[in-house]
Amino acid sequence: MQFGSLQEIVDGYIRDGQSVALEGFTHLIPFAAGHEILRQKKRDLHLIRMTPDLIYDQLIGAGCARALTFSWGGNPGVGSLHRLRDAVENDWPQPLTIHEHSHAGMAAAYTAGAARLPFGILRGYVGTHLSRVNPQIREVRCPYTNDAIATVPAINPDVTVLHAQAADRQGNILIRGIVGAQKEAALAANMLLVTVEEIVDSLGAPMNAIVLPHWVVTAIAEVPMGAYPSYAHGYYARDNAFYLAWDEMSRDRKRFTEWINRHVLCSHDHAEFLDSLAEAA
Amino acid sequence: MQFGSLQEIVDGYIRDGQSVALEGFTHLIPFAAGHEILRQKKRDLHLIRMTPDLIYDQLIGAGCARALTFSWGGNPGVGSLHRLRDAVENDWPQPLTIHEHSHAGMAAAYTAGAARLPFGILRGYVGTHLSRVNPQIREVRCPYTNDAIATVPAINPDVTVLHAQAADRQGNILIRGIVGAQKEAALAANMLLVTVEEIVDSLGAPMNAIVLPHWVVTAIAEVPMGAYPSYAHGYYARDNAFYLAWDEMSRDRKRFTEWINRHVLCSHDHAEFLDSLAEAA
Amino acid sequence: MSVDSALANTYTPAEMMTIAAARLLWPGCVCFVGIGVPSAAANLARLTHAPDMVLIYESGGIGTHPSVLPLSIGDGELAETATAVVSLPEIFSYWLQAGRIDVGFLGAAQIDRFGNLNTTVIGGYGKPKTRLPGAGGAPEIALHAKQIFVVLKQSPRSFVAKLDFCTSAGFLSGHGERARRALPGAGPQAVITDLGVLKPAIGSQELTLVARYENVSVDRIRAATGWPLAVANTVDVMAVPTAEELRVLRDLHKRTEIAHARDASRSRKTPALSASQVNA
Amino acid sequence: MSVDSALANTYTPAEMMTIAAARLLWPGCVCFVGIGVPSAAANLARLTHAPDMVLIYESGGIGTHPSVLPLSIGDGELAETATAVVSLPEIFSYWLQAGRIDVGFLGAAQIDRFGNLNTTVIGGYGKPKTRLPGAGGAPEIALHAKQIFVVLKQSPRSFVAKLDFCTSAGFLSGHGERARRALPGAGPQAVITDLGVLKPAIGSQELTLVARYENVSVDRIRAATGWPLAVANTVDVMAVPTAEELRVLRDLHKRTEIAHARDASRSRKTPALSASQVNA
Repeated sequence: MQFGSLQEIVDGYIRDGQSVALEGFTHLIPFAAGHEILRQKKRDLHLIRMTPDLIYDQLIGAGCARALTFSWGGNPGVGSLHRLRDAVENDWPQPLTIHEHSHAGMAAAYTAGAARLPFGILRGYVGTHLSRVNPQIREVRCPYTNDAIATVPAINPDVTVLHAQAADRQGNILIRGIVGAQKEAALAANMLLVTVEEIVDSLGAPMNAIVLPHWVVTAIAEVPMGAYPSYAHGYYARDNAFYLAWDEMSRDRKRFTEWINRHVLCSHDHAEFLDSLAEAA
Repeated sequence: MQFGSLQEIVDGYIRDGQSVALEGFTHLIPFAAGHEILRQKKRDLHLIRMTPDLIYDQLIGAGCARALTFSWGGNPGVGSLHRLRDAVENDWPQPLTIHEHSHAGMAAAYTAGAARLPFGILRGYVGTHLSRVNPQIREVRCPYTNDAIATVPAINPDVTVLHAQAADRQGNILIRGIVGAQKEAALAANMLLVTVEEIVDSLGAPMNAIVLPHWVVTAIAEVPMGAYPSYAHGYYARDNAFYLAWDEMSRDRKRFTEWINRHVLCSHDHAEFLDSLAEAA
Repeated sequence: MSVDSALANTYTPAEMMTIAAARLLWPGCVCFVGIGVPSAAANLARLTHAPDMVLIYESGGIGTHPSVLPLSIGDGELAETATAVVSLPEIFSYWLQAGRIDVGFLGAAQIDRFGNLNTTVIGGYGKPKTRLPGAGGAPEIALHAKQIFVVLKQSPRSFVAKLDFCTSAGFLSGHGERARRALPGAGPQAVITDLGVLKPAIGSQELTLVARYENVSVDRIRAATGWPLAVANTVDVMAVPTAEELRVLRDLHKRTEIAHARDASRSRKTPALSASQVNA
Repeated sequence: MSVDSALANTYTPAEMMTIAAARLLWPGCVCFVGIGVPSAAANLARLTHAPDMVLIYESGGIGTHPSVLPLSIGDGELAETATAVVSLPEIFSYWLQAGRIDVGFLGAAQIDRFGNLNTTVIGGYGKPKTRLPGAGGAPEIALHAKQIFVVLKQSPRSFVAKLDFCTSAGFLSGHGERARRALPGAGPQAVITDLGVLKPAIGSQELTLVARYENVSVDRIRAATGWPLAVANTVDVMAVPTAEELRVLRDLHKRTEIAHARDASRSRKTPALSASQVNA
């Protein structure tokens, strides 16, 4: 486990062509880390996430991704992701291969990944067309009842990136609030990068809290507001207006590209990104 | 969900012949509930638990059980369970059918039970004789890698009995500390009975605490010290001396039977049981 | 005319749809809720006739009591007011798949006459005309919830003879196929639109118009349906919203707007502040 | 003779066994610990040369720092001093099966020459002479931990030519069978007894005596083994316990006795008290 700047840890551990999961279920979405990946112009990534939202829309629109494994690709509470749509519908800026699941299927795949089983099982996908378009959705027979049970292959990302509330000085990570499949995605990965709101002397975690011990963490960067415009429970609220504005902003390729240039690429880091938004407001 | 006395809820929900899991992994073992089952002379129970300890030794020695599903049957930190041994080795007081697993296998079986899957999968049992003596341990082939993966049938007890720290007045249950497979055993069961140290106005549970909501609970009884001689984190410590003394006490059939008569059967409830132990001390 | 009845006469089709959905919920029912109309309907029911309903959001909140509607499925309000907050894998395995959900709410871009739903693509999958967000929790909600209520606006574009893609199973091809294939839940037992309510016919499971809203004709509903709509022998006219229903629903929406506006202004001010000072 | 060397000359075989096991652990290693000698050895290592070791107990404590030894695998001390306390299903799936354990400690009633272990029965399974507690976590610890250290007293009754029952796989029939069958971990890399240390031979994986303790002859060790014991060309004599090792180990045991006696007296007094007043 090492501490570093976000720039250092993205540069040090994320390579072109890798499978990368920036997990987060509405809460604690690692926006700052996604922007740093975008700034460092990583290419040919296989992005993985149950709910690719705005940060994946940005990475896809900026040409960082060759593939996407997901189960719901929208702007939560708002509507479509226009850059994701443009990639799938029109191959812009480049073709995007999609591997599509349901939430239950992806949860089973991450769980299998964390447990290092080669597959997960669920009663799922019955009567749907998803298994027609995703050949990875298969089935086994129950050795006791002979029931057909759906299977999904384990997901084991090369790198998982999380945002969390806090790390202590040893590098133990505390996550609280809505946790989605973050723990499973973290433990399924070969490398785990974490941005945190703050590094503290003691996590003060309740006994059965969700803590990732330092020895499963690859690297940590302190990035205050690192989930903005998503939120960090106990630190700041979700900027719902940003999500609404994105719907408008992202419809047009030119406006999208200008926004990325102005706010992400021309910012040196997340603090400058936040400043540039404040100036524009 | 109903509140009742321990006597009422054991009488109301536990029937001869049922499969019953009194779960607890060293911590929060439902001793009081086990004693009430013993007092009510339930018979032909199929007892289920990863770590049958003293309370199962007592139930088996008193003739309540026809079968036992388990993965480690000892007196933790001390040695053997002499009543369990006597039942297996000598059919005393009656034959006991055993269904034997490893902890990992039983954890997978409870997890499948809680998820209402017909079986659980694990990389386990490889190279051991357990699958020779437990025909329920089988295997499936991974549909992706063709690896052989062990399977266990789901465990779904008729009744699971837990002891927990607290319930609120709605019947929501808080468990904290070492939790073993209690949550899985609770959610795998058809009925869930819970004894608690106290009923409180508010659980004051941290956000990601282990809380079983009232609508999955069948019945609750307030039984202070209900885990004694096991412990309840935040309430009282484990009485290790009792566990040591049990090793001696339980070796002899006559001494065992006298102890059960004097302390359990002649006590009207758990408070009287505790008093009778205090008098004997 | 009293103030209350004046209020009741001004309701919108969207309000009527929400209220019609809320009326189908009952005290104590365990409801798996999505964002939008389902969330509004479930909370309206909880704040009126079914105060002890259990709301479960797929983001992990079990027994949530939000005072405002979440804008996203993972709003902090849902965690703060929940009996328990669990992981997403747990929600889908120990709670949904385990058969603990009485009612699952689903929306869709397309529905067919047997209640099968499409939220994946319009056009072909490989090169779609419109790529929609996709499945999310819907396939397994449709499979495991004891029953499903579908909420969507009725039009020939959404009520189609043939789905472009089947994301979630309703009654499949009807005539008992769902039961024959042993899907655990009973499937869509009501489709609540902005015009009326459809229910599956006994035997065929074909969606059949059983109720219309005030001032909406059966012909108008037929015209908004992309197949020859089955109509029950008697079509009820659903009671208009009560003053209390409208008041509670509008209060809920108003509280929601105020809260989200406040959060947004607070959130955008915070970059300059120390993070731990805010909202801790 | 100094006080320290006098101390070192008074050690018991059990102390030597614990210390020999502790010496095999290294800074930072992640160790899956059971009750008894393994727990004492792991904590001794943590309190001496390997302060940043990670101790995991199957009851759910990850990164525990107990100040006294647990009497049971689920003592409260393990939860109170852990980095995280997780469920037992999680310990076995996300942590052990996932290959995150460097060293798993196991004891046994019987061991054979290839390090296979029996903790299930002496005699036949159906009608055993002695029913032992059973498998517990051992089969999967033996399978998944990157390596296994076995700790048990050496006698012809425990070191047997043929196990009555195989509870946990060592090298199976040796000669590469474990590798051919692709068991994930490397199996038993050391067997630490009260007489010396055995390690698997390259090629055959037969357990081979590589070290003996001071004042214990190779012949005595042969006599304590129920098969013709393989002996390395050179058998080291393990260094006697250092004064620090003995001091730390004895302090640990003394603290443990005091704590458990205190807990017991407190626990037996509590029935008369209100539960929530105690230890809250």
